[in-house]
Amino acid sequence: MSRILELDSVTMQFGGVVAVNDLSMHVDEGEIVALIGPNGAGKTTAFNCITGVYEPTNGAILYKGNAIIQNHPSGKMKRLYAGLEPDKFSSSKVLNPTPDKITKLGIARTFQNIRLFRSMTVFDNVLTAMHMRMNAGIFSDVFRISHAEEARMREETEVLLRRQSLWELRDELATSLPYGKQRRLEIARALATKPQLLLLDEPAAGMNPQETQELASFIHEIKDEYSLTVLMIEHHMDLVMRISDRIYVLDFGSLIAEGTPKEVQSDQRVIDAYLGVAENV
Amino acid sequence: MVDFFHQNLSYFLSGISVGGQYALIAIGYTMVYGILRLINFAHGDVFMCAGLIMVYLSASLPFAISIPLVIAITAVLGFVIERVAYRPLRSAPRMSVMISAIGVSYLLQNAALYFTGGLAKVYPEIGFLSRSVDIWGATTRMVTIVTPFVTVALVLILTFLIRHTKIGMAMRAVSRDFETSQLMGIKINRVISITFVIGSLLAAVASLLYFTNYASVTPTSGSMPGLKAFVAAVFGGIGSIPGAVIGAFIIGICENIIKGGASIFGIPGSGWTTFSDAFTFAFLIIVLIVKPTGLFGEKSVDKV
Amino acid sequence: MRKKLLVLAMFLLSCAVIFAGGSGENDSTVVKIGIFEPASGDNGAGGKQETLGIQYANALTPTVMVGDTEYTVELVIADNESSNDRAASAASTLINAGAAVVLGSYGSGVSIAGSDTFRVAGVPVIGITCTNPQVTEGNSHYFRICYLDPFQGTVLANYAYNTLGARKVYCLAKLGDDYSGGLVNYFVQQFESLGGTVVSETFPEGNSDFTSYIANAKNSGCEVFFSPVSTEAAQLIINQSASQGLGMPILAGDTWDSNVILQAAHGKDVDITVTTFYPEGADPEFDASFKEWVNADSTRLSNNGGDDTISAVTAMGYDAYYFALQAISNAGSTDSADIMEALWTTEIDGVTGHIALDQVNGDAVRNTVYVKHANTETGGWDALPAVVVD
Amino acid sequence: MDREKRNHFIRLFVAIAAVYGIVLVLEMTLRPTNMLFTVLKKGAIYSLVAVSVNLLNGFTGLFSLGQAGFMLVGAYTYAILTMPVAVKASDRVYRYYDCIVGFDTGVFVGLIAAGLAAALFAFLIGLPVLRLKSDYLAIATLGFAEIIRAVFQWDVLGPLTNGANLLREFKDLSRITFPFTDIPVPQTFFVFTVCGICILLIVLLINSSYGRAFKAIRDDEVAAEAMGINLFVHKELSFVISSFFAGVSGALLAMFQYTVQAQQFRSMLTYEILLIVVIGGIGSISGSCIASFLYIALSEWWLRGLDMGTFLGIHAENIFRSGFRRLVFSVIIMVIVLFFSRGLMGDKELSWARTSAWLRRTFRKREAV
Repeated sequence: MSRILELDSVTMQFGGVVAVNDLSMHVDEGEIVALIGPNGAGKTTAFNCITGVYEPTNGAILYKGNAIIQNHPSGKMKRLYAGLEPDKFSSSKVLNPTPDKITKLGIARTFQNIRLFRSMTVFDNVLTAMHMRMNAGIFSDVFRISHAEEARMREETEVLLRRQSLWELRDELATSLPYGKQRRLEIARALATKPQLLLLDEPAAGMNPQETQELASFIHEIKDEYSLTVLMIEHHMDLVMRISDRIYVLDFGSLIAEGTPKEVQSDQRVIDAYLGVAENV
Repeated sequence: MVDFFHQNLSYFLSGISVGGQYALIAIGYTMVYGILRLINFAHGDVFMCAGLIMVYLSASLPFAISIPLVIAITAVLGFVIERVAYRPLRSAPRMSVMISAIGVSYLLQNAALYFTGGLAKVYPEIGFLSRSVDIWGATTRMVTIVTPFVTVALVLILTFLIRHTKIGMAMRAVSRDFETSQLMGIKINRVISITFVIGSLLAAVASLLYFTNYASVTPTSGSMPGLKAFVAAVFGGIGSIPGAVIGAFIIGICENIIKGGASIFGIPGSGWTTFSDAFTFAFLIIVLIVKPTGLFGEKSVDKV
Repeated sequence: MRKKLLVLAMFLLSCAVIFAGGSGENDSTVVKIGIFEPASGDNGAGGKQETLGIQYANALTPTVMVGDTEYTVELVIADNESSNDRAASAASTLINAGAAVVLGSYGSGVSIAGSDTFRVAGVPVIGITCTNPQVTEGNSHYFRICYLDPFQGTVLANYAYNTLGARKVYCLAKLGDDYSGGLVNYFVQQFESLGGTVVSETFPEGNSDFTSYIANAKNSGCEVFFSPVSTEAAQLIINQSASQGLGMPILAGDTWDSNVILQAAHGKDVDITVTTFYPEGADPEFDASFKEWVNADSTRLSNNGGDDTISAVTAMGYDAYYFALQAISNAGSTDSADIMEALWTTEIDGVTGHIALDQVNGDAVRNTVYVKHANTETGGWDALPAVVVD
Repeated sequence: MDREKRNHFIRLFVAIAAVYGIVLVLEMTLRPTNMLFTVLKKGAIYSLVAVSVNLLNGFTGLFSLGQAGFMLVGAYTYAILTMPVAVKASDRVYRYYDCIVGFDTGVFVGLIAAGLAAALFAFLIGLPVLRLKSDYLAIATLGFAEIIRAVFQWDVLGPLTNGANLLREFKDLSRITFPFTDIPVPQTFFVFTVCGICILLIVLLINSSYGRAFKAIRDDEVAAEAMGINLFVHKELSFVISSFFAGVSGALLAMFQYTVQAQQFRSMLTYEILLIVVIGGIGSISGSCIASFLYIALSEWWLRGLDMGTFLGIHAENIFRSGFRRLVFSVIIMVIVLFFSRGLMGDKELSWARTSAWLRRTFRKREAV
């Protein structure tokens, strides 16, 4: 098993607030890894750092062993969080790709607060995600020289939608779907970019127990079918415990525990910091 | 240095004076934007209307009555515009509201065009303000001297209002977070109306000063000062009152220095003055690109 | 529902307008004369005064004999808004209304901009006070009854150099305005050839702060301030130069011969000299009866700027109307092409002098420029000796 | 499904052919000075620029206010390129045409060059500006349009742009002939053809994969980016393409007016076009077209009487005087903006099915009454 994703001392600071503090973690190929923690622990911020939405204050992110995001410990804000080993970042280059470049590498994501393309149908939502891998320039596209490419994309979209049992709803407006279907569509849309690593941000939020049940098997299915690695943020503890291979626990931006579901469940710090808090809420 | 300043005093004087007038208009833009996130394109035309109203009123009334009346009518005009053209679109997309603002601007200009018959109206001379004075060798009008003081005084009063009164607090809350302050029981509509009234009041004062200086009012008189004031507001960081004021003074002075470019710096050629308006925008674009939030604007982080 | 109402309203409106426009057009004894003048914008004041002259002439002589038939003259007015981009559509309005011949416009820029629309339609135009050579140059449908800028510019430059004794002049034109730009250009040519120097600047559209330009003129040591701009800007310049103590004579061209200028200068410390087409008092009979006509109606009075001063452009408008009538009766037809043909040889004796056209561009042959000085105490014009160039 | 699609295309084709046929017939039969042609020509030109604005504002969600600037670039490029060498070289007094461009081109080269020049300007302006968000983008583009205008009026560029003065005697609409002949091209038909082709290209673009990417950016920038759509590249593409067509329409406007001057391309022109887009419905191509014809017809033709003393047969010189037309017109616009804020068409397109359904509904209601 090889490392597909690695975070090395990633720190993200907004003004005076440290959202993610010196986070180091890794995901191996073929795993399902969960990132848990109470609200505001910095999980989504970590996702945003990985996908290039935010530029981390410090640290590096490696994909398949290559640095994709890396901040050299120089500059005002960055020096503060250079950590104990500033030599670790030997390269003087600052890598900061835009989110689309990260997606092109093979990392796709969904969003906590569903972000579908509002004005488009279910079909077009997925079709649009195929645009990235389209093999045609704008001229051949506009003049319909590349209609074979367009046909291929439509075909693949159809396959994907049938597989997600959304085909019957293809002409509906995406935002008119029920909540669970919207989540599903978002996953289908992410899959359309042909990712190797899928980041799911609270996929089960707002679902009832039965839907959650279905989601668990669904994640397993797509993982096998598309040979994916999955990193997810989730609050539903039974879902997390059931499907994930390993778990990272964040609290106040810092990593407090990691390990298999069993190990984490029995970790006293997690129970104190996370489960304890969660119960009080 | 002193010599240089002395020689070109008249440019600085008119720069400061026009800057003060822009500042008063700019406050109206910046406050409305701060609260509604709306570029109120009609604000410059409200300013122009104030000028026209003064022309018509002063024909039959003494200044002691007509000046307060002009200020009051302009405030009402601002209130009515918000009520009629912006409030119904509160939940509409932002572009619609902006278009509505453009529409109001168009309407005010055309109404002015119709009622004035398309001719420039001569602004009345307000005795004291119109008098010529000599300062250190430069002849100018009293209003030039008075403007910066009036501006600073009004800004101080306004800042006090916003800091220390209940309605000022409400304004700050609304500009910080529209929805939450609504939930907290602030009467949004009242706050917005008051913002428009204050903006129009200041525009009316600005029009008194501006038109006393330039003496004629046309239907399009408001568009250039309006645009410049708006640029000043953006430059200073839209939503920030001190920012708008400082931005306005900088733009006013720079503009006049450019107009005097040939004489001040001894650079020949008539091309300079062509750019006195374009310069304002070039300046703005540079600011936007280097520091998109302006001098004093607050940075906002998109929530993902 | 709303949308349906909207569509219905649009439909009704369009039908109504189309039918209303279609009716009452073909009265066989009516000849239409188009008035292509600004009624708003920079040159609105001047355009209105010029239109008044035409309307006055029309009130005096509402008919014309074509062959043996008496035709009624109907005036069609379109406002070109002093704006070059509105000129074309105002011109098409006139053409669409069936104007056989068009008079106008005040301001050279709009005349040039509208010219091609008239050319394509084959309608002759008589320029009244558009002085830029470009208006008539190289075309056969645009005529003109006033003198040209090279002539006026030369006279002004001579006046500044010889009479005022200036050696350095400050010139201010409006950016992109053919009239002021052109006149300044000819002025500069002549003034420099006389041995003087100039400082030349332009101000952009919508500018109302002239204080810096005035300061420039003072600082550069100029002795005369030459700014043949529109009356709109002129008011501002007069006002601001009075309050800033300009301290030098202001010189301008024919646009400034307007009561707007007199009103602005009244009681102020300014020294204004202008050149013009017609001095009030040159034809007392015309003056008296025109004043009576203007005073009879409040709209006319306000269109004339609020008093009964006679602007040169009014007299020119008056002459232009008779010139057009003469051409129509010479042509013996109300057809545009015939009138265009006849215009080349038309001559009249108008209140502004004898008008005949040269055979090159169809410009009037004029050799007299009248000079006026603003009397800031009485608020009237003082006539200075006219300049006659042979 | 396929048959339905084919029928749809056939109907569309027939409708468009009919429009062109009618234009051609009208042009053969009516007097060429008829106001109708002014409206049709100007309406078509405004349609093109409105559609190009719609591509940017309506489909890509970029709030740009720079269209007037790009029209100016197009108009000037066209005028300078197509002005005959003889005119450029002619020795005219008062700085008319001492043009440094020593050649002239045909109409089509001129039109395409106009578009390309505008696109080039857009490309350069887009580099810094497109990183800005919503209102700031609007202001910056507005500013750039003003700067372009000032540059074109600059004295120093006089030999190229004729300073701030009018440009004329280039190949305007009255001077176009069929290639290799002296037969003049019917003017309105020519404008319709050029605008039609351009709008067709935009429609093709909008319905392509790139068009979907544009819409995705409009709907949700973050999600679009997460789906691998490079925001900057696509925004720049949309901006450049939109400006290309703005440039072409600027050139057409110059041809239509016979003369062109930088002064005309003020921000008011951009506002006017934006109003048309909103009246037609943001995101609706057919809406933009319909709205621009209505807009031009109202302002240039139907309401003219309000300025000239007589309207709908009512004669009242004191009310219907100069300026009243524009007053009434702006009131109409306010009413539309306030009460029909989604515009005539919303974001829907005009289609056979929708029209016939609408007609059926209307008639049924009438029968019921």
